[in-house]
Amino acid sequence: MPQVVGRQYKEILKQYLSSQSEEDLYVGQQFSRRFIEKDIAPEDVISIHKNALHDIVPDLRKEVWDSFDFLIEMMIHYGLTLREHQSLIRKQEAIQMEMDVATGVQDTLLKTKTPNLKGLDVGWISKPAKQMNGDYIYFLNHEHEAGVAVADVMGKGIPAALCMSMIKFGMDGLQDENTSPQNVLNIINRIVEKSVDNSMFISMFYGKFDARDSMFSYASAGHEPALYFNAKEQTFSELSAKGLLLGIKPNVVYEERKQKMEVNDFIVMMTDGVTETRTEDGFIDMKTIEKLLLEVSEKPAGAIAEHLYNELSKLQNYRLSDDFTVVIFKKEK
Amino acid sequence: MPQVVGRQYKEILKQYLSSQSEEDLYVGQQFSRRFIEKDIAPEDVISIHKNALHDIVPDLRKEVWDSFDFLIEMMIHYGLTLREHQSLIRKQEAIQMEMDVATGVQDTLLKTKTPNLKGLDVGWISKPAKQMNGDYIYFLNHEHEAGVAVADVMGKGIPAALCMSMIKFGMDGLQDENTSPQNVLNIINRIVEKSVDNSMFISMFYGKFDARDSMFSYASAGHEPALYFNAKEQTFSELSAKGLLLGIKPNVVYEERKQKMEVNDFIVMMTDGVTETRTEDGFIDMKTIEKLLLEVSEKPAGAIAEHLYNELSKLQNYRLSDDFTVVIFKKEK
Amino acid sequence: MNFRSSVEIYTEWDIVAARQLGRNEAKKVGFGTVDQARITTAISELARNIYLYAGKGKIEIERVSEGKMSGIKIIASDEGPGIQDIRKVMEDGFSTSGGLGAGMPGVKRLMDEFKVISEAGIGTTITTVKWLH
Amino acid sequence: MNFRSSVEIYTEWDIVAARQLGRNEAKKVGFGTVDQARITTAISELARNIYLYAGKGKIEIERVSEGKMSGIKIIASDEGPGIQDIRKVMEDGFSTSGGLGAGMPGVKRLMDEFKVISEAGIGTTITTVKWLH
Ligand SMILES: [Mn+2]
Ligand SMILES: [Mn+2]
Ligand SMILES: [Mn+2]
Ligand SMILES: [Mn+2]
Repeated sequence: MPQVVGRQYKEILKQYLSSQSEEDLYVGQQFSRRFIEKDIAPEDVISIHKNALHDIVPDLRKEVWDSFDFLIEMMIHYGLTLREHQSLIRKQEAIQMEMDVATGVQDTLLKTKTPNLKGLDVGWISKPAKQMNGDYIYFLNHEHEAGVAVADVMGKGIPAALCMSMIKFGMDGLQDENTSPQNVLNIINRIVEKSVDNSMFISMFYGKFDARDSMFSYASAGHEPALYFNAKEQTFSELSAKGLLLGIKPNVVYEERKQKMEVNDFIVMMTDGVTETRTEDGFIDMKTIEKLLLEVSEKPAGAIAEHLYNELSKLQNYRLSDDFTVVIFKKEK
Repeated sequence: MPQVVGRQYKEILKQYLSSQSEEDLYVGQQFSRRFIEKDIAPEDVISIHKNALHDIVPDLRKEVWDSFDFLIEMMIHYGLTLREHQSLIRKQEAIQMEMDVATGVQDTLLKTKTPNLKGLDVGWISKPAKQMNGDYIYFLNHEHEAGVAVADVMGKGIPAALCMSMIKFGMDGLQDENTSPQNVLNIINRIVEKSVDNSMFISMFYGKFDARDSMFSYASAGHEPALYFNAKEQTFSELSAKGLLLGIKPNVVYEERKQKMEVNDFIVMMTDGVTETRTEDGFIDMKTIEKLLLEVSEKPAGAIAEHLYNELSKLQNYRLSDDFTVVIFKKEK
Repeated sequence: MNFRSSVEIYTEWDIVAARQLGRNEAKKVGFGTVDQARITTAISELARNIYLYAGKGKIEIERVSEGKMSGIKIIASDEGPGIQDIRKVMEDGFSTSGGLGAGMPGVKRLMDEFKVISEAGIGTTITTVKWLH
Repeated sequence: MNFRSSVEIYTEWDIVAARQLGRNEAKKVGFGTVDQARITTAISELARNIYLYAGKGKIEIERVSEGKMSGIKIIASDEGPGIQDIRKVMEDGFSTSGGLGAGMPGVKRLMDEFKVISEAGIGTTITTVKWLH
C-alpha cells in the first residue's frame, strides 16, 4: 500500500512541478484527504514527498535531503496528536451511545400513561431542545379523575433525570391519598425539599379534571400559567395560582383554584419553552399562542398540541432554545 | 511571533545541516512541541521550513521551492484535523464538568443517614471503579431498628442513578409499613418490576438489626451472601437467602432468615466488587477476605471496612475492576 | 466599488476554476502562500458541496476592506434542497470523510467569518470572509 | 545472545546519547527513516521522564527477534517515586503539553508493545518493543 501511494504521489507531484496548475493542486489535496482517512501520519507524508522529489530531481544538494529528515523529526509530535484525535473520536462515539441508552432507560423508567377518561380528550407533546429532556409530564389517573403534573426541572442529564424520578415516585406514592392539586404540590414539595439543596429549581403545575362535575382544579409551584379556552365565547383566559418553586421551603401551602369546563372548552398547560419562544424579532407574546390555538380550536386535543408545536417551531427556524411541552385537556360530550 | 519562530527554526535547521547531530534533532523536536502548543499548523511548519531552507541554501532549483508549495497544499487538511482535535478536547472537558456536577447531585439526592443506634456500630465504604458508582447503600432507621439495603445496579450514569432513585424513594415510602426484610424486598421488587423492562438487573441485600433482641434478619434478591463473624468462636459463616434479582417477576416472595448477634460479633454485607477482586493470579477466595477481617476484628466497624478496602485494593494494584461496597454491622455492649 | 467576480459551478472542472480565481485574488490582496492555500481550500470545499449536493450554483469572490483592514469574501450560493439541520452540519464530524457536514466546520476554521442562510426547497447561501492580519 | 547496550540518564545530555544509541540500533535492524524517528522519539520521551521525574535511571536498548520477525526493545527503568495512578497516566491527555502523562500514550502509539510496572517508593520499569514490518 505505501508503495502504491508513493508512486501515485510522485506522479501528481511531477505533474505539478511541470505545470504548476491549480488542477494538480486540487488533485493533490483530494489525495491528501485519502491519506488522512488511511491514517497516514504527516511524518509519512514528508517521507513520501522526499522520496518522490528524489526520484524526480535526484541531483540536488545534500542539504535538501537532510532538511527533509529534520522536517520528519519535526512532524512526529504532530502525528501523535492526530492519532490521539482518532482515539478521542472513538471515546466521543462511546459517550454518544451511552447517552442513547440513558435516554431509553429514562423513557422506560419515567413513563406515564395518558388518561382514558370518558368526557375528556387528552393531547400532549414534549420535545427536548438537546438530546435530554428537562421537561416532565406525569399523569395520575383515578376512576373519575385525570390529573397531570407538568414540570420543568433545572439542568439536564443525571440531575434532571433524578428530579423527575423524585416527582414520579413521589406521585406514585399518592395513589390512595388526597390528590387535590394543593395536597399534591404540598407533598411533592416536601419530598423535594428533603432531598435536594436549595440550588435545584423545579417549577410544576398540577391540574386535575373531575369527570363528575366537569371541574378543573389546579395549583402551581412557580410555573407558567395555563390557558383556558371558552368555546362558547371563543375567548382565552389565564389560569394562574400562587406558589413557590418546589424545594425552596419545607412547608409551603399552595393555592388551589378551580375552573368549570363546558363541552369543547380546553385547557392548555405548558412550560416556558412554549411561552418564551424566541424569534429573530424577540420573544413572541401570548396573543400569538392564542391565535394559533384558535385556528384549530375545533380539532382534537392531540392535533391542537401538534399544531402549536409545528407553528412555534417554524417561527424559531426549527431550533428550539428550550425544551417544549404542552398538555391539553379538552372537554368532550 | 511567527517571525521569531522562523528565525529560531532557521538557526536550528542550519545547525543540523552542518552537523547532522542527534542533539540538533532533539532540540528541533522539543521546539516542535512548542509549535503544537502555540497552534502552529503543520502547513505553517512546511512554510517556515521552506523559508528557512531558502535563507540557508538559496541557490536551489525552482522545483524544490515549488515542491514545498505542493506540500503545503497537502498539509492543509492535516491542519484542519488538528484544529478539530482542539475543539473535541474542549468538548470532552465540558462533558467532564457535567459529570462532576451530576455526581454531586446524585450524592445529594440519594444521600442516606448512617444509623445511630445504641448497641450497634455501623461502618461502611463505597468506592466507584470509574467516576460514577453503580453500587448503592440506603439506610432505613427506626427507633429500635437499623436497616440497610446494599444494592448493585446494572450500568452507570443515568440508568444507574434512576435505579438508585427507585430504591431510595421506594424505601422512603416504607417508613410506616412493615419493614421486615422479606416485605421490603417484596415491595421494592414490585416497584422495580413495574418501572423497568427485563433488561435491567438489580441485586439487593436487605439486612435489619433489632436492638431489642439483638437479632439480625435478612433477605436477598440475587445478591452476594453476607459474612457473619462469631467473636467468641472466632469463626465466619455465610448468610445467604434465596431470591430472584429485582424486577424479573412481579410477585416474588423472598426468603427471610435470622442470625442472633452477641457482643463483638459483626456482619459484613458487600457487593460482588469485593468478593470478585481480581489479582494477577485470578480471583481471590473468601478465605482471603476472612483473613483480612480477622486481622482487625477487634476494631470498630468503620476501621474494619477501611482495612478490607485498603488491602483488597492493594492486591489488585489499586485498579478496581468493579465498584466496591462494604457495610458492617457490629454489635456493641 | 469593490472588485467582484464569479464562477458558475456545474462540473468538477469549475471547482478548479473557482480555486484558481480565489488564489489569484488572495495573492493580489496580499495573503502569503499558506493563507492562499487556506482560502483556496475553503473555496474548494464550498464548490465541491455545490457540485456534489446541489448540482449547480455559484462562487463569488470579492475583495473587501473595512477601515485599514483588507480581506477576501467568498459567497457560495445554490438553489439546491437546502440544509435540513444546520446545527448538525456545523458540528465537528465524528468522521472526517465524506458528506456535506465534513466541509462546513473546516471552512469556518479556515476563514475568519462565516454565515449560512438555508431554506428548504429554496437553497443555501454561505458567506465567508478572511482578513489579512 | 542478543545485542544489548544501555545509557544511564542523569543529565539532559544523556537523553541525546540514548536517542543516538537508539537511532543507530534502529538503523542496523533495518528500520526506515520515519520509523527511526519514531523509535528515537519514544526513547526521548522515556528518557525525559526519567530525567524530569525520577532524577536518574537507565535506558537499555536491545535488538530482538521472534521467528522471522526482528525488532528493537527499549527498557526504561528508574528508582524514582513510582507512578501514583497508572490508569491516569495512560489516558489520552486533556492537554498535550507537560507532565509525565503527556508522554506515555504517545510512546505506546509510537511502538508496538508496551508494559509498565511501577511500585510506589521502588520505581518504574517500562518495556516497549517495535517490530520491523
Ligand atoms: Mn428546563
Ligand atoms: Mn424551560
Ligand atoms: Mn454494578
Ligand atoms: Mn458489581
